[in-house]
Amino acid sequence: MERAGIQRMALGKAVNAGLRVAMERDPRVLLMGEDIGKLGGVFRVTDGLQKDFGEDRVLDTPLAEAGIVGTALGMSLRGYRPVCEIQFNGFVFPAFNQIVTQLAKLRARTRGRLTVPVVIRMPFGGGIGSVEHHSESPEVLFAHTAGLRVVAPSSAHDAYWMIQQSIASADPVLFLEPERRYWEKGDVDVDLGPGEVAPLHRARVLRTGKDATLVAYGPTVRLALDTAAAAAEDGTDLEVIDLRSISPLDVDTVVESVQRTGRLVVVHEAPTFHGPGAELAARVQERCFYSLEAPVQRVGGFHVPYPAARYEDHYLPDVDRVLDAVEAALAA
Amino acid sequence: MERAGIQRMALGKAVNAGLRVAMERDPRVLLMGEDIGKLGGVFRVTDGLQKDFGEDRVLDTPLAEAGIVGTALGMSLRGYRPVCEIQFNGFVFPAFNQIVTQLAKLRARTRGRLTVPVVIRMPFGGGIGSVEHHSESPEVLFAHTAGLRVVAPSSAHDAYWMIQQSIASADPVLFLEPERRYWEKGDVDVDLGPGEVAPLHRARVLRTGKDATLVAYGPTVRLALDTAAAAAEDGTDLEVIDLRSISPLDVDTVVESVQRTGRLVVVHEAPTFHGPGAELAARVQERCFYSLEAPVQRVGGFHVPYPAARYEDHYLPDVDRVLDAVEAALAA
Amino acid sequence: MTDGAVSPTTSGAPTMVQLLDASGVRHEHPEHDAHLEPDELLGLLRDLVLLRRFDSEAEALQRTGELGLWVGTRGQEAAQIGAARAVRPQDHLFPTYRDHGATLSRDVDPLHILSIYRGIDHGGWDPVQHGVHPYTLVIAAQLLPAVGYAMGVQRDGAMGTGDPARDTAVLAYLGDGATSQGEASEALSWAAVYNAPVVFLCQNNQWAISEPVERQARVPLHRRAEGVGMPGVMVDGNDVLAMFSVVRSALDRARSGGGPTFIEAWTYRMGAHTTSDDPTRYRDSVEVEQWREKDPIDRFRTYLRAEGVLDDDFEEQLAAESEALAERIRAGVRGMTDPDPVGMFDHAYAEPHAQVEEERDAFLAAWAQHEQDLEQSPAGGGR
Amino acid sequence: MTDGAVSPTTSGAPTMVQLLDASGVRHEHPEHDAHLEPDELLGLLRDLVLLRRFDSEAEALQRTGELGLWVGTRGQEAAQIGAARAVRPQDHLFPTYRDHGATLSRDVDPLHILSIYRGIDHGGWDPVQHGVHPYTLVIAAQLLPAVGYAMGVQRDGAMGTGDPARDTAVLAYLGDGATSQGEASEALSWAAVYNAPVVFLCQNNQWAISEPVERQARVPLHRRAEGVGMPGVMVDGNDVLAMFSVVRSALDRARSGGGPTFIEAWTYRMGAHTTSDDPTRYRDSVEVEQWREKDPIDRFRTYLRAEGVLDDDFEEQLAAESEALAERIRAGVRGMTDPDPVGMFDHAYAEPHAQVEEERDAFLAAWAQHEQDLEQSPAGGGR
Ligand SMILES: Cc1ncc(C[n+]2csc(CCOP(=O)(O)OP(=O)(O)O)c2C)c(N)n1
Ligand SMILES: Cc1ncc(C[n+]2csc(CCOP(=O)(O)OP(=O)(O)O)c2C)c(N)n1
Ligand SMILES: [Mg+2]
Ligand SMILES: [Mg+2]
Repeated sequence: MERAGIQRMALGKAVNAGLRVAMERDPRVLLMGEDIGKLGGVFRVTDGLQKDFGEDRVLDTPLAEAGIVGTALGMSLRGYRPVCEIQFNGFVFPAFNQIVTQLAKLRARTRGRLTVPVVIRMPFGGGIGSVEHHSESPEVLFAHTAGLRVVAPSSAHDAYWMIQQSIASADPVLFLEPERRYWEKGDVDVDLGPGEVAPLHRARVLRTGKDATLVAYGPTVRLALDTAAAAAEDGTDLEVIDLRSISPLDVDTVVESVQRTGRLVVVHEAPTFHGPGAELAARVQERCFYSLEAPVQRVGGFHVPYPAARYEDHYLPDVDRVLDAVEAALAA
Repeated sequence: MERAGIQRMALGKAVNAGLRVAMERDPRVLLMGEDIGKLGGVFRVTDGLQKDFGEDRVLDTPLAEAGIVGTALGMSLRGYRPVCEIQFNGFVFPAFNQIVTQLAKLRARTRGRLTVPVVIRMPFGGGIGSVEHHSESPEVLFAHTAGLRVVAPSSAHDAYWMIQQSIASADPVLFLEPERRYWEKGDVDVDLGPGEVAPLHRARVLRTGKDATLVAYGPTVRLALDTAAAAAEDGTDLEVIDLRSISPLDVDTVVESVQRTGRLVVVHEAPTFHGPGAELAARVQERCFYSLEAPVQRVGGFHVPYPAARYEDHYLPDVDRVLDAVEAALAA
Repeated sequence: MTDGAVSPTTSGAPTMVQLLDASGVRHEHPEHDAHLEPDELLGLLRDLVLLRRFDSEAEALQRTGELGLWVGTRGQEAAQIGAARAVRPQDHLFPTYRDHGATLSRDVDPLHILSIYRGIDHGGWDPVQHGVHPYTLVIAAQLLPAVGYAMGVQRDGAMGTGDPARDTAVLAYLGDGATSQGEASEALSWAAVYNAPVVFLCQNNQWAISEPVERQARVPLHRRAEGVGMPGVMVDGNDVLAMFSVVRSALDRARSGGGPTFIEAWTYRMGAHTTSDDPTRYRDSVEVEQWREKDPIDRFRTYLRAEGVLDDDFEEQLAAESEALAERIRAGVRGMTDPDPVGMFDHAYAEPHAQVEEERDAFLAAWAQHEQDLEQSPAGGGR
Repeated sequence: MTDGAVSPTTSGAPTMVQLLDASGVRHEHPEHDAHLEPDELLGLLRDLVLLRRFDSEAEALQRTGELGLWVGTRGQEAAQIGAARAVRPQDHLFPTYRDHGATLSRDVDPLHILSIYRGIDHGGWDPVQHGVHPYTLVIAAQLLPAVGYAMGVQRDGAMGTGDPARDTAVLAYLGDGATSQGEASEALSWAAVYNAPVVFLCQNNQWAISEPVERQARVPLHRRAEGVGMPGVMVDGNDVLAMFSVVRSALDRARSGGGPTFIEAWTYRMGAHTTSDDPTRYRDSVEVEQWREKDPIDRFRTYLRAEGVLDDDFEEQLAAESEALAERIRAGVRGMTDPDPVGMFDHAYAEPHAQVEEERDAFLAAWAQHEQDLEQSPAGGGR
């Protein structure tokens, strides 16, 4: 039976729709950021929201990321639920002190007496041919920081629901939007009831397979699916898991899969070195020591500053690189 | 034959002596930081240097970490070699933007035309019963950032030489000083010639053993040695490696050891989750897949903000926790 | 390379507001006044004296090893107490680690402050109930949250209504050193842009650890606020009456919707930066002696005696009260027990986090195992 | 909640320095003057016109897909060219991504600017040779390095010697939006504290993408500098003579050891923020039209014509030169080849880094393998 509530929309539009629902439902939800009002954000993710909710709820802020996060934190103490936009991933660092020393720690500092439900939205990843600082994947810096949650939708459906779940969370959440997927359309089931939406931090098996497990999140999920399709042509049957959350990590779902396939390849755009795939590799080798038939392979960015746009086809993981890793995993 | 140049000194004093040598040798070496002049730094690491080298070379700066790193970067462009002190590990975050977006990237940005030989010294780790923000181990945030080097001495000898090597490096270096080891004395061979000093990024085998390999750096090196001593009493023979560098990582030295022992335990104070041990685990499981007889074990901090001082005995890895991990590795 | 041009009388700076001079003589001021009843005046004295006693007792406890660290308030009592008296219950305070006068004024149990410096926790009070934020140790990091809180007040409509029980202001504390942090400037600038009901109280105690204020600025600190379009006021921070009056006007202005104010309270840190510090390495005892002449409590006592408000009876009562406070503190601190170790896992997150749960379980299991090992080991000494 | 109180004539602000009004009439100014010979004046016009042509050509190249992005300078030519003319060879510039007038003035090949926006590199010029730092895209992040550079100049003794070929200053560029960043405030404050030979040139082009300057400040931006004890000067940024004169005085002051200055150049961004932007979403065409009346090139032309300095011959020559520049740019950009991919590994570090070497080797091996696979595959199409 087809559901009535299926709507087809682009990922960016789905975030917008999710924000709108959250704002309609709860007057304490505010949006803060640079150029998010009249302009609707550089990616138009907040398009139309200031017009409909007013300048008091959609704040075009001064050009200062520490200010955005710091004042959002203060507003959350007064009962508001601010959703901050950082315009591009490379510009989150002026806010790093507020995020790491205040937002992440305030609850522990007060032994639970203060709650700071602030969401920080941020486009991440590359692939849009942009100038410096617009294509980075700094998620592990936040995932390593206790007190924060870090999630990344890969589809319009998840974007729609995960932004609402992030806003509903009592903890601060870094909400990473895969910028090169903003325009990718997908079906969003807007009619799900509370119990029907997947938990925010649960990984999702997108494709079952028996030969090896591919794990990805955000922008590399499509890449993992494309790789699985290419591998299928060669008769290799890959399982694809969308991690969806980098902190916490749903290791159980991955372990369950690896126990069946015996092989794991983790794919992300973030540099591999001390990157997010390392944690998964470390945990899986520990929990699947006897079922792993080959070492966990990682495919990610290189340990160099994100290069100029004309290099990025070579910098970013692509189907060939993932296939090479799959081959390595299968060869062992 | 005993060498003439062996001097016994505390680790903090060894940093001081190394700074002094570097400043004597090269008038372009400058020190910058809060309270490093008359006070000699809160840990007295720069004691006496302003008196001897003057206020133009040992700058008590305004209370602003972004300012310290940002202006140091600018001075390095003018040919100076600034060594910045961040007073405590938890206070590096206001400088994060300058470190990550400028210092780390300027060389790549200019395709090698600009060189920014800035050293950032910082006490790290806990165990001194201090208040909030004084006991953290944020090294992986820097190690994941391409363009930076990250090192940590564990002994007076290494402190003396590694600070000089860091200053001599053409790349920006995060120099992490294990704060609870500042007062630990050791023999420093100050008479080594250039070829006799171990390369800055080479790990060092401190104790050979055949049953398992323990890897540590900075403050946990002593812990690893203590654990090895305790294990020896039970007849377990542990190899201990001091990593010395977190970026780059000397994986070869660890792999060579694990190929012999078949077992690896990594010990650091930083939280384990997405922490520095993950990278080592990921690389070692890949390169030692057939020689590993047990999964790589990690012992580190927990994924909670560093707790108040009266918890830290329980928060920090201790001999018992490391022994548990060794047992787990041996049991498999 | 600096010219040390920082002083309250630098040209361009407004005159420092002073109602009570260093010898306790009362002066008139065209804009500021403090009409207080005798019992209110005595109340101020009481708070000043108790704060000083609290501080010296804490310092003593640190010396005997009961506290890991102490951050003293000596010399800054008038700045803190005068300001605190101007605050209303609905207001919210964002103090630094040194603002014990602020914290105590919100009926926070003194032991909740001391537990921080004993290493038990990071502050045991309820910030919502007491209207005072936890101490922020990262210099200036409390300021943007304070402005955000004030922007929340604004959105709540709890400003400019004319209802004294409803209109709310935020009091954000900072030191002279803190003015150098970029976040401090951002906070001032945001407060001005949004016209937020916040008052910045900068206690210029002349030193940031070993660095004199000339290291932070060439001109008086409050001019930084004027640079972003907010009034900057300089006040004698050792004059409790001037402090009360200046802070009250600024809070009133904020509550009424008039916008933020920056107050520079000219004062002095008489003691060490903390008990870990050794001020003899960087400052002159002559300077300290000069400031001792300006002691905030002595001058207020002199004034109250001269006015006939203060008598020996009150002093005796106050001495007894101080003694009782000291006793309570000593006993309380000595009686503090270490927290349950597993509590460190409890408040990192409000909602469950898989890795934290896993670590907590492993911790508990290892602990149970070690307890068992200990029991079984013949020597009882563990491994 | 803002009152839009930002304008060059806000009370308390100094009058805006203007030597040439919007209709090209020359005015006297008590402090500022610009005695320039006819060929110098014509040189200014040439730079203005070539910058505008460079900009419009680059914009056109972006529209045809040859550049990924373009950040335009239209409307800000006088601010950039006037300032550039005041710079000496030994000075060092720290521009933003929009300061092409600054960069070109340092004899940087225009193609080196365009290669950034084509995605070839982050700036191909040699910063040391040309005395101009690479473009900094993180708002305000170039300012503290600029101050540090100036502190280096100071330590080198290349300041206050009286030798015009030796005394050096730093010119640090920022936008109106950038003034909100904490790092910008820190930079101003450090410069003042250390008396560093740096001049801050803030081009207040009224907008930070979609946000008007009132979103950043309630009072004129240069007052922020006065707040830390540095002179703040407001100048008509569309008046090339005033810009030249004001920047020259400030640089002279810095070079002589007189300390830093903050200059607010009142100008306007006539085009979109970048070619990715759509200004019709947030601003009025009326405002744009009003500023068109103040065009910096038109007024200067009018003045030069009136003075008899400019004739048709020169205009023709200049038109030809513009055309040649445009042609060179078009051909140069179209002729740019993509960089060798392996080059991305080359400059992350000055010295070898084990993991980078390893990644580089693996990358090369994989690439060689794929080339081989491609050759061997019958269809030649790879996988
Ligand atoms: C961001 C940051 N950097 C450094 C420190 C270390 N530190 C603690 S107190 C202090 C001096 C603060 O001076 P001031 O703001 O004048 O306050 P005071 O202690 O005099 O009350 C410093 C540098 C810190 N706590 N936070
Ligand atoms: C730290 C940071 N935050 C956000 C951005 C995105 N951004 C690029 S330009 C810009 C506006 C800058 O305005 P202004 O300083 O006035 O300079 P203008 O572009 O007008 O020359 C913004 C917000 C950035 N580059 N850096
Ligand atoms: Mg102070
Ligand atoms: Mg602008």
